Amino acid sequence: MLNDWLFIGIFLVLAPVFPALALVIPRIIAPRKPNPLKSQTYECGIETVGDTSVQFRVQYYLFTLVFLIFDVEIVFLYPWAVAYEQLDLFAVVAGILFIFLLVDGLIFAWRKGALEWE
Amino acid sequence: MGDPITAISLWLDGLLAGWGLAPALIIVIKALLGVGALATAVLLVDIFLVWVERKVVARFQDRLGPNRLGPFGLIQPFADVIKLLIKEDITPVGADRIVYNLAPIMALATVLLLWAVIPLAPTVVGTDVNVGVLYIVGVGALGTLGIIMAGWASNNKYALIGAFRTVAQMVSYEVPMVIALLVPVLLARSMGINSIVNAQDSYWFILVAPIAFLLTLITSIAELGRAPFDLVEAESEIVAGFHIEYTGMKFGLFYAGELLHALTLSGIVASLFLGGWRGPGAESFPLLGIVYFFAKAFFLYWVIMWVKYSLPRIRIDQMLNLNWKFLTPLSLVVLVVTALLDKALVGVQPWVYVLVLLAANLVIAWVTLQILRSRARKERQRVAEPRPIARPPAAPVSSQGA
Amino acid sequence: MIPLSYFLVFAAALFSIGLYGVLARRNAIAILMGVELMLNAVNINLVAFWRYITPTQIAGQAFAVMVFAVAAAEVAVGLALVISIYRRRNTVVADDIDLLKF
Amino acid sequence: MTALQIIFLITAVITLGAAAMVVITRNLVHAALWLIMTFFGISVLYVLLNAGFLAVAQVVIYIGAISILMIFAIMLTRRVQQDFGPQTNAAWPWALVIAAALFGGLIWIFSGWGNFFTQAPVMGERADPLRQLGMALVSPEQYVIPFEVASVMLTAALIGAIMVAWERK
Repeated sequence: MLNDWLFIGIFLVLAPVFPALALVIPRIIAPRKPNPLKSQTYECGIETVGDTSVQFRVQYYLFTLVFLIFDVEIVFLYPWAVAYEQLDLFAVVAGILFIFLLVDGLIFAWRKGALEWE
Repeated sequence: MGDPITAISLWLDGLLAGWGLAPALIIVIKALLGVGALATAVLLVDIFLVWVERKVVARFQDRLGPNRLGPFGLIQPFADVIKLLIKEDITPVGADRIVYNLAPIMALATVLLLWAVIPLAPTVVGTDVNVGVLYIVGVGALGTLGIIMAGWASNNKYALIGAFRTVAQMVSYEVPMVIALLVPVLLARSMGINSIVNAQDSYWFILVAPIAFLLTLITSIAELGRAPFDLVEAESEIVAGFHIEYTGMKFGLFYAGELLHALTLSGIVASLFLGGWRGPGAESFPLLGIVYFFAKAFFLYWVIMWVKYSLPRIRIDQMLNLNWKFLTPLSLVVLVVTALLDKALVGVQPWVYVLVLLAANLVIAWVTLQILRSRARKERQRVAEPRPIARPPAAPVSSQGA
Repeated sequence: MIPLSYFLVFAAALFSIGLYGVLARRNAIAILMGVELMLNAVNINLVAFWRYITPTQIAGQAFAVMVFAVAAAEVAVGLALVISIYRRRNTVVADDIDLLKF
Repeated sequence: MTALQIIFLITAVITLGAAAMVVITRNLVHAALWLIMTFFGISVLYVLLNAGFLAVAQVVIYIGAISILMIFAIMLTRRVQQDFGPQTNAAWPWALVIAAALFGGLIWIFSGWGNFFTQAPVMGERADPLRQLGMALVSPEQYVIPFEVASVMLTAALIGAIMVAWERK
């Protein structure tokens, strides 16, 4: 069981090495002549005005919120699907009921208009 | 002599044991070598993908594409890489240096990590960890994180807006994707990718779950942020999105990550629905499995490019409507129908099972198309109504922008 | 092999750090982060007890799953409250949010 | 010291360090990134505990959803982002004392317990915690009620959060 994860663990350690190498090489061979004008924030050629952290719409939060709830519920269904062979009718219905409760939330968000982008 | 990979593995076992190393250490060394070989091979394929991308887009646009450097321009991507390596890399003023440099590394590393669970051939499996499908979703979530880090650390309005749009799109489309991925898990009774491929020995899952296949493909394209879902890097609005401030190799890493991500997701979809490495003779000659796998993966990759260069970009409200009001309900319906039919059809002949599930999918598809048709009719009427051409703004614009 | 004590000490330390965050931070979002740390410490304990004491019953994992659900619900509602308060009172400092006092 | 112990100790030190940074650092976005690192370390610990499903669920739910929601909330309350002043309240020394006392007390209680240094029993080759979990969550003798209640609770949280966060103009 842990041997399965050993490969992923080594991958986890090695995977960032390749892109990091690709960032280190330009450090050595690429020219470096920074000046204040060059490192200005790019905005279609005009000078940038005001603060970077603009005010975002609350809609971004709402969509992520609906996503969070759905994500959590669906992740719980994965063990149910894996054990599907051994489940009796009651267990299957319990899973379907779980999905219907999920649909409830979706219908509410839809009716309420929280899924509209204005 | 059908299986050189196992032969090499056994030979390494013998060699290392001959040096007097402990068995646990041998496993670690073999895993290290495997990871190194796999990652190098994948990155070479990635460089090759640059050439494929440029060549295919040229053909779609009736051009020739790169054709000067080497046969068919095959050396061109290496020239590209060298050019990126010797470009000056500029850090914008006010950037958060550590996070700014970490973001492109994460963008490519997370895509590489996905290859740990993709089976290339019966014997060339990185690891068949028993939660493979969720592992893919989780690593994808780490990729989302890289984008938000890039957008925030650049200290640029457009980058931040682009990152927000990207993340909103990626997390939204993750919902139907996770539900659609549940269907092959349900059919195979396992989350391990190789177990799912093994479960497709008598029929590919695209036969019993064609709608889930299409849903996975569409949501994969959205996860990639490719056209028609490329509003996250709409040049006319926010220039390039989250990687606007990245230059040289840092931009190159984002680019390479995006190309490789497309192939990786194609490979995953091929494994889950098209039988992965399965094909005539793949069991006895594992190397054939690699050929079949990449043939299927590149076919799907080509489909993704076909879509990319054929469809116009959609608006953000259309993108979100498509996801929450069409793909998510459809995927839930497909999941419930598949689950119920699977339980009802216990003990029948495989061909009955396939036919019933295929018929059920066709019925769902037909009903969906009818609903879509009536919606489209209404939409055409709505758009055709006369509207005022231009109005002066009635009230001062509210402060809620972006 | 790792004895159970490692996990318990780790979880206790994580819980204490989370508690410090909850008690000491001013920002309501940072306080929620502290709560997340505490919930994670609890989860580690649940899974460790499952693995070391009752590996044949699945209770520990099942309750860890429930804690995931609780954490998700807590974050969703908590952050919604923070955003709502921010829009009305322009602050997310917990000490300033004392509406219930009067 | 076995290899597993070394892996555990490295992970634990990194995770606790990241957790400490979460409560210390002044920049809230950095705090969120440290929090993500903590979650990741905990997911590695789940792997060491043979709970692979919880490890990936941790990454999907905590890193993929909860952290992103937090980062969005931080960016939505933008005036807070520029607040780089002291991020602790006046009573922080007391908080430190209470946290340290709690840690000491917990260790003291644990150390008196007979099973404190127990080793993990061997998991059989045929043991399949994932399938067992899937059956337990929907079986009437076990956890079907908590499972459905969790679903109801999440739906309620969704409805409540939308009502609170969203106001039509």
